[in-house]
Amino acid sequence: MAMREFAERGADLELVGIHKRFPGFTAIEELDLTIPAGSFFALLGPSGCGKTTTLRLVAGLDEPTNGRILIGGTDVTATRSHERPVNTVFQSYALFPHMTILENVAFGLRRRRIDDPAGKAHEALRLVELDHLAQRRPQQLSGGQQQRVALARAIVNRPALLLLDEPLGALDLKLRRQMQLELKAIQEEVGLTFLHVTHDQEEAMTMADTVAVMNKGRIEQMGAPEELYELPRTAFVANFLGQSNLFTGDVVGATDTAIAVDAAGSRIVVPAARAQRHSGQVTVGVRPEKVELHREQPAAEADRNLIGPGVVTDVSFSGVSTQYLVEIPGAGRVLVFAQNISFGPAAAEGDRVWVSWAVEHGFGLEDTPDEARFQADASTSAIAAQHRDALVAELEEH
Amino acid sequence: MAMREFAERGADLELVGIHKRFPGFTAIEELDLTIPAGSFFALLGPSGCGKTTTLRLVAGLDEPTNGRILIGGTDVTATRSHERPVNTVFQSYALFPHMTILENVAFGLRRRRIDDPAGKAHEALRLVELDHLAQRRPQQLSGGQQQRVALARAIVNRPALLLLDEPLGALDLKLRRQMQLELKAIQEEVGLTFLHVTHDQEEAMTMADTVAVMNKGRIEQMGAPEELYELPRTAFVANFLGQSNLFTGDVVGATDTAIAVDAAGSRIVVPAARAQRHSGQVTVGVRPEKVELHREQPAAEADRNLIGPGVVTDVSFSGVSTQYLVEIPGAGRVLVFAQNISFGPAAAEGDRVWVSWAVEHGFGLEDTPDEARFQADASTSAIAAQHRDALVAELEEH
Amino acid sequence: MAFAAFATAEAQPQAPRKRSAIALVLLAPGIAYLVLFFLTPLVSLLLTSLQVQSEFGDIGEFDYAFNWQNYVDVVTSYWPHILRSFGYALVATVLALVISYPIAYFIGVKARSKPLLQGILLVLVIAPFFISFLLRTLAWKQVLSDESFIITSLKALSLMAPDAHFTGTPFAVIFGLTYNFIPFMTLPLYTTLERLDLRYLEAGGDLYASPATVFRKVTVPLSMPGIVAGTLLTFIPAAGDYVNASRDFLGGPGTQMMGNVIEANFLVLLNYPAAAALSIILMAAILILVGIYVKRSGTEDLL
Amino acid sequence: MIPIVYTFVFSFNDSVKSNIAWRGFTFDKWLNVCNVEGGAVCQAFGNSIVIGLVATVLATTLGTMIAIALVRYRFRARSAISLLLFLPMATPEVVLGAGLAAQFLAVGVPKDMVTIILAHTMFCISFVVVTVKARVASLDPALEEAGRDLYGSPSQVFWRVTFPLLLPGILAAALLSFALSFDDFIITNFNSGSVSTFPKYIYISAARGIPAEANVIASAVFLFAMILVITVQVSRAAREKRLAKLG
Amino acid sequence: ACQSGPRPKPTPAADRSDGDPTVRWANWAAYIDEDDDGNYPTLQAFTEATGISVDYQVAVDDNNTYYGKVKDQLALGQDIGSDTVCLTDWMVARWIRFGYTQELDHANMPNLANLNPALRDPDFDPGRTYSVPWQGGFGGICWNKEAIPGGITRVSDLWDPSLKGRVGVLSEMRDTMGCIMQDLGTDIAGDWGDDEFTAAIDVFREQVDRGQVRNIKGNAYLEDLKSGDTLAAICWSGDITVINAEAGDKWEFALPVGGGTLWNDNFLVPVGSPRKSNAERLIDFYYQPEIAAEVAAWVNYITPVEGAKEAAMAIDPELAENQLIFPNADTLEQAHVFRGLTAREEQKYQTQFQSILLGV
Ligand SMILES: Nc1ncnc2c1ncn2[C@@H]1O[C@H](COP(=O)(O)OP(=O)(O)OP(=O)(O)O)[C@@H](O)[C@H]1O
Ligand SMILES: Nc1ncnc2c1ncn2[C@@H]1O[C@H](COP(=O)(O)OP(=O)(O)OP(=O)(O)O)[C@@H](O)[C@H]1O
Ligand SMILES: NCCCCNCCCN
Ligand SMILES: [Mg+2]
Ligand SMILES: [Mg+2]
Repeated sequence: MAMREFAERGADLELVGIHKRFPGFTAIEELDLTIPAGSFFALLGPSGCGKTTTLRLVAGLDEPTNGRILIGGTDVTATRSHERPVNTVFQSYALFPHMTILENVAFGLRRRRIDDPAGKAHEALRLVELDHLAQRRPQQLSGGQQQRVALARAIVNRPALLLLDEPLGALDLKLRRQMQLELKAIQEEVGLTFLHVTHDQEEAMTMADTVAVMNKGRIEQMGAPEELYELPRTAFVANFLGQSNLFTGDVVGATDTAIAVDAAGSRIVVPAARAQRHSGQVTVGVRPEKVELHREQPAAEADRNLIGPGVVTDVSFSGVSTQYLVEIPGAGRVLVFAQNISFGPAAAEGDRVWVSWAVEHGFGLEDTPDEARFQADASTSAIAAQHRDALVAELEEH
Repeated sequence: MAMREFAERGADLELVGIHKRFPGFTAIEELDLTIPAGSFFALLGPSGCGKTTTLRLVAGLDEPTNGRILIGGTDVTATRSHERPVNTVFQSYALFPHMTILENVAFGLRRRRIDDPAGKAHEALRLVELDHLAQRRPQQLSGGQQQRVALARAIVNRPALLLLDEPLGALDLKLRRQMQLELKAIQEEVGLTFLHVTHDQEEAMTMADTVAVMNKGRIEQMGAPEELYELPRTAFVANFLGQSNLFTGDVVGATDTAIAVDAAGSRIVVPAARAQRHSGQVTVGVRPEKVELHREQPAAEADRNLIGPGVVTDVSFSGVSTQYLVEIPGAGRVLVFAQNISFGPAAAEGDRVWVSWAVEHGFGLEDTPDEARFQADASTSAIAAQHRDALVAELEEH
Repeated sequence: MAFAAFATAEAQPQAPRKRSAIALVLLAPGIAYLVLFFLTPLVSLLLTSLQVQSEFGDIGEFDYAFNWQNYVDVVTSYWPHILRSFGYALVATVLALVISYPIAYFIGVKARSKPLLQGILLVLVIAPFFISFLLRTLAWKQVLSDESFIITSLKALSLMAPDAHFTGTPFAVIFGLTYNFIPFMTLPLYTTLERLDLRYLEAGGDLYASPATVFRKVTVPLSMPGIVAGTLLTFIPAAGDYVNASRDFLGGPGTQMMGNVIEANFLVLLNYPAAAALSIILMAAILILVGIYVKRSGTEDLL
Repeated sequence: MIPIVYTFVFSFNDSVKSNIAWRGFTFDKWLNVCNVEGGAVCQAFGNSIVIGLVATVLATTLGTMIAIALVRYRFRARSAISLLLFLPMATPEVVLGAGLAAQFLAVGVPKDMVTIILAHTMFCISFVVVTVKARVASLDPALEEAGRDLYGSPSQVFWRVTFPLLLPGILAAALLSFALSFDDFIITNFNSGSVSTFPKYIYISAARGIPAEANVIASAVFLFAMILVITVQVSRAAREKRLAKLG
Repeated sequence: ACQSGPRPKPTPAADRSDGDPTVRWANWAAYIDEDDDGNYPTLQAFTEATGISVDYQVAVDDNNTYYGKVKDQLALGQDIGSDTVCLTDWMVARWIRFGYTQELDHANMPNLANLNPALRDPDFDPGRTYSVPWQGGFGGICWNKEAIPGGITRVSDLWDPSLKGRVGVLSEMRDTMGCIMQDLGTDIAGDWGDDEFTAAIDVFREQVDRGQVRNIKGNAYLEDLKSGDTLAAICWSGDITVINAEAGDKWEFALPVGGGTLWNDNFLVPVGSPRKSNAERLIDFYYQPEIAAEVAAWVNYITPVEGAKEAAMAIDPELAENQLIFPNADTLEQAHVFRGLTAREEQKYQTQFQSILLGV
């Protein structure tokens, strides 16, 4: 059967109406997703939002409560894990502790009786720069090295669809960037389909063709990285993917091209095309790197929003850029990033400043304002914990 | 004794000629360090470089092979751990699994028979926003919550010196930033001395008054964050603290104010004050955010270094900024960061470009060029693993 | 619970500590105890095994000597028992393993999500510990005696030859050994299987291994420490057991094991040197077998 | 299971001497356990309990000390000591029993409760070490360090941190010791002299038919243990449930 | 196990009987009168008569295994947990040789006058200084009447293929070998040697090897008869009456055609016992003819007490005719005493015999 061969090219993945309920907890609400063959797809989301669950369904390690899974057009919903042309790089690596690194990597090849498993395994190990450790056991490697072995063990099978569950989480920044480049190269070279789960937004954005942001078992928004970043549709996405300055107010004027919002006295104009809703109370925002800081009140310009004055409450140097926190009465806190092209901070704590940005950089959210709070801590992980407890209790009653 | 009291202010910490040898492995070569009372000191370095070891020596959990440790001017080298006015937030939290959160936090207070331990513990828990979980056990908390408990358990003792070993490693970005602000607030409010170990450069730079970069058991460079970032003295620091473009070549001209280096045909000028060495073969560098990208050859300017043309080999969008990788024949790869103020990339893959930066932004390293390779993987952790094997073998012979 | 006893210490790399007087204080009493009550007897057993019969002594009187001939004698007279002991113990161990593995797997893996069921099953496994094993063995003897309901119905159904019987046969002894040592096999298996990380099994499936291959290539190797601990805890006492094979319990004259021979020489024939020599042989043989086994299964650090 | 059920059922047999054939149902045996043969069963049972308890305390104490030392300190004789600890487990009971018996005889120690206790302690130590060692090894040294860092003196750290954390392991070891001691026959048989223990009582009476009273005692022990374990199990489940609700 | 050379004899314990009205008696199974409730009527009578309570221990299954259990304590002169034990002549001889018994005070045992004169001066204990007979008996054959309605008459009938795997023999060498040797025509009381013994051993081994013999046990052979595991066996005369009473009238005993064995079991007081005089009073009690008869009526063994037969007449005339209890000369003619063995012979023959028990 086809399984005996390496995949020549990636396969489409299609999830249709997927729903996954664990006893007492619904992990995936209603998921429809198509990932075209050969693309690099990133699934991004906070802890506990259902990313791993999604991958497990695709890999066949769990069964969906409802819905169908198609790989390369074939319905595999009922196909067992070891018969799917899918490999996974597990979040926990799951390297076999009783085998050497080489045996680990060759495991899948041997199961499919592919020629020269050892040779191919060595090659995969060279790719992740670990061939010199082929004879060690997993316990003898550092976390980062283990992660690379897990990668090699999956890649070596050239699966039509590769699932990566936080494959780089344990690597330090340096190595992480390097592995990102290599992963990308492998994917492009072989044309495989990658489904990559991560909580590192920068990783998702730099690597993927398409990014989906998941929250509480649903996909909130999906698209090309720049698109998502430039035009977040919900407060959740606006704040999960990078940081945003958000302002809420009523629409006080709308033309064909723009809407104007009154945010506690400051008038903020957003291009109509970049705003999801054009009337009523809306939330609008702008990215901190798009905001400019002024020590003196600048002249008002038609194509710039200007608010202030406010007071700088915090300045912090982060290397590449300096971050300013400006407290503006009415508008709240505004975050400003300024790339450190010249020396020394542009403003100091306590300075009186104005902030401005080009109208074209603003965006308007779809959320109604009462949804528009991004709760950092009462996040899905806390909710998940509660649900798990409820579940345990439920189980024990039976 | 003084231990019965809360520290009223931080204490100086002085390490004099510290040397720590484990059987078969020297973890700390020769360490001299003074941390003034009330300051926030960050120790930064790659895995296995000796950060935790340093903290353990200060806490009295290990003894230095040589050297003296002074806290608040008193030599504590021979003082036992529980008698030092020091508390530690352990890298692994080390919460007592058999006690509730509250009992954990009150443990140190009770040992010193301080009044109203429970009340004070509750207060500390409120500080880290976990008072509602006071009756749980550590196993019932998430990693991030555990870390905050560890923090509370140390802070509640108001030690003259607080040692923090990667106290925020398990937190997600959002919570991490929040805890950083709180830590900083606590430190400033009480005026304690903080010795903070981290491998997150951004964290070190945003929080600390002084940052020390450690490598292989030595401190490579130490200073205020901006200073370190602007003027790294070694290739290690230049690349560990942010990223750098480095060029090696002979000094071909030197005036009082500047030196000129010939890097494979490109002439690069660096201010003499910013160069550690002024003759022979030297390595000079510039930060990627200081570099500007030109689609057309700009006119040469006296106060700008200009190299090129080269080809853009990679463009990646990371949200706040876009990163370009430019391959310039002779000079090698140059990394350029451009803050995303306007839409769309300034250059595309394959474009022919020039890069330039202001002379005043360049820096010259102290390293001789053969030291100037930063080896990402043959890092201290691999070396440490080897040494540990050797050590085990040695022990077993006895 | 007691089953933790069979847990194999996870090899956790720990910072080596310096030598200390505390270590001595901690070790001294226990080690002295073992030297006094284990090592010394062993040495005197060794000396006894070399004694000769007193020239004009009465029955049971011996003199110290260096008579290694005793070893030759006992091996010549009792080699069938030596083989039988190890044979029975081996078969019983294999049977116990075959029976226990599925039980332990079920309790440790399948019942993992149902703690109450898991607890109850475990209790059932250790239940035999609480009824004296002699009583249990006697109960079997009664239940399977020739006139018992089970045997007579087997005979009536022609599942057993009319003149066949159960007690007194090697089958009965092996049956008894297997039954009595099943908890010793199940518990260590359970403790390893309980900690078996299911993600390895998933990874196996993900890498194209069928469930049977996953079992062979992943589950079994990963539960090796439990298998080794269980087989040792079963094999060693089984090889030295004399209760099951005893003629008063499940055995007969054709099923006597080394333990019975040692007992007979010690208590009936009063031939202490022979008994001692046999003991030493039994122990040495077990040590050698265990050594080879543990080496081959690569679990030396268990010891 | 069959033997257990059999034992239980026959504890109600209205037998006179040997308890082989079913002769009718009676509660008498349960009511008058200690009344046969001058209470020999009960006395044997009592001896077994006392021996089990004392041997358990001794073996658990000595074994725990060794386990801590083995995991926490490095010393020269380590491997020799490990061997010395493994040997008793690898030695068949006959050999242990016979060897020790010979030794007591040579030294002229009279065999009584004390010799049984000494013998039981000996073979229990190794099991305790194995059990507790696993626990000590999985104990994070950082916890003790945290204790010291938080102003705990060495003894405070031991009693407030180390000991409570080792406790489950120690209890498991104690339980195992008790079970091993209580059910031991072979070693006891060689070293007990005329002292009777429960297994020995059964072995001896096996020759002439075991009185139903033995079944009564065994069944009672069994029931007691089951009730204990199930209570612990259920109350733990209940506690977890409570905690879960709290969360 | 390590003493070398002839050992010093242990010193007898001091007698504490006065302050301690108890006595512990170790005996064989089915060897005393016992009622349906498990009480021992004659012992109750003894306690009533003397105020001494008795701890009656059914602790002897076989002479050798019992000796094996207590020998170490005896050698040290320690209390073995019994104040008097009933063992067979040859074993009693060994105890006396080793000094493991206490000298009896005949003054405390006036009823000893009733001792059968034939038993007064055995060669191992002239004048009965150390031992006093309890019961005598025959070793012979027995069978399950339901399974073998035709019965059996000789030892070789046990080897009949129809009984394969259902035959029990005794672990007492003298009874088992004695019966087999006589079946082969050897006079066991006479001057036989290795050849005769070996010939019998060969027969015995063959039967064990081919699975004819199911089991070889001490007094526990009764359990096998009762459970049905054995249908025929070499047994002790009185036991059969006892199990018939206990488990239905199913079995029958006979002296085999070739001849059975004859033996005596004797009271003795172990060196370590601190209650010698209580033991003596117990012995004395059983030398009252009425008491002896009452025991005999139960156990069906040969009583050594003169006058018991007369007393038995009073209870049940049929009893007095029972050849197993009051054998006449003809009956005695069919049974013989196993000749005495030297220590070397004992060791040699026991080893051969044991090797069969162990299935070599
Ligand atoms: N077997 C299960 N039974 C009940 N709930 C479960 C089970 N497995 C997962 N969940 C819940 O489903 C939700 C989704 O879990 P999942 O592992 O997919 O999260 P994730 O997005 O991968 O998070 P992370 O980034 O932390 O890995 C979580 O809230 C989790 O608690
Ligand atoms: N007890 C020891 N014996 C031998 N070597 C040791 C011991 N403890 C630490 N080391 C070695 O000393 C070096 C410094 O270790 P340390 O724990 O201080 O590193 P670190 O800088 O804290 O690293 P990380 O960031 O990974 O926590 C490492 O190479 C380590 O392997
Ligand atoms: N049930 C009483 C049997 C007594 C047997 N005595 C031993 C005789 C040895 N020849
Ligand atoms: Mg996940
Ligand atoms: Mg560290």
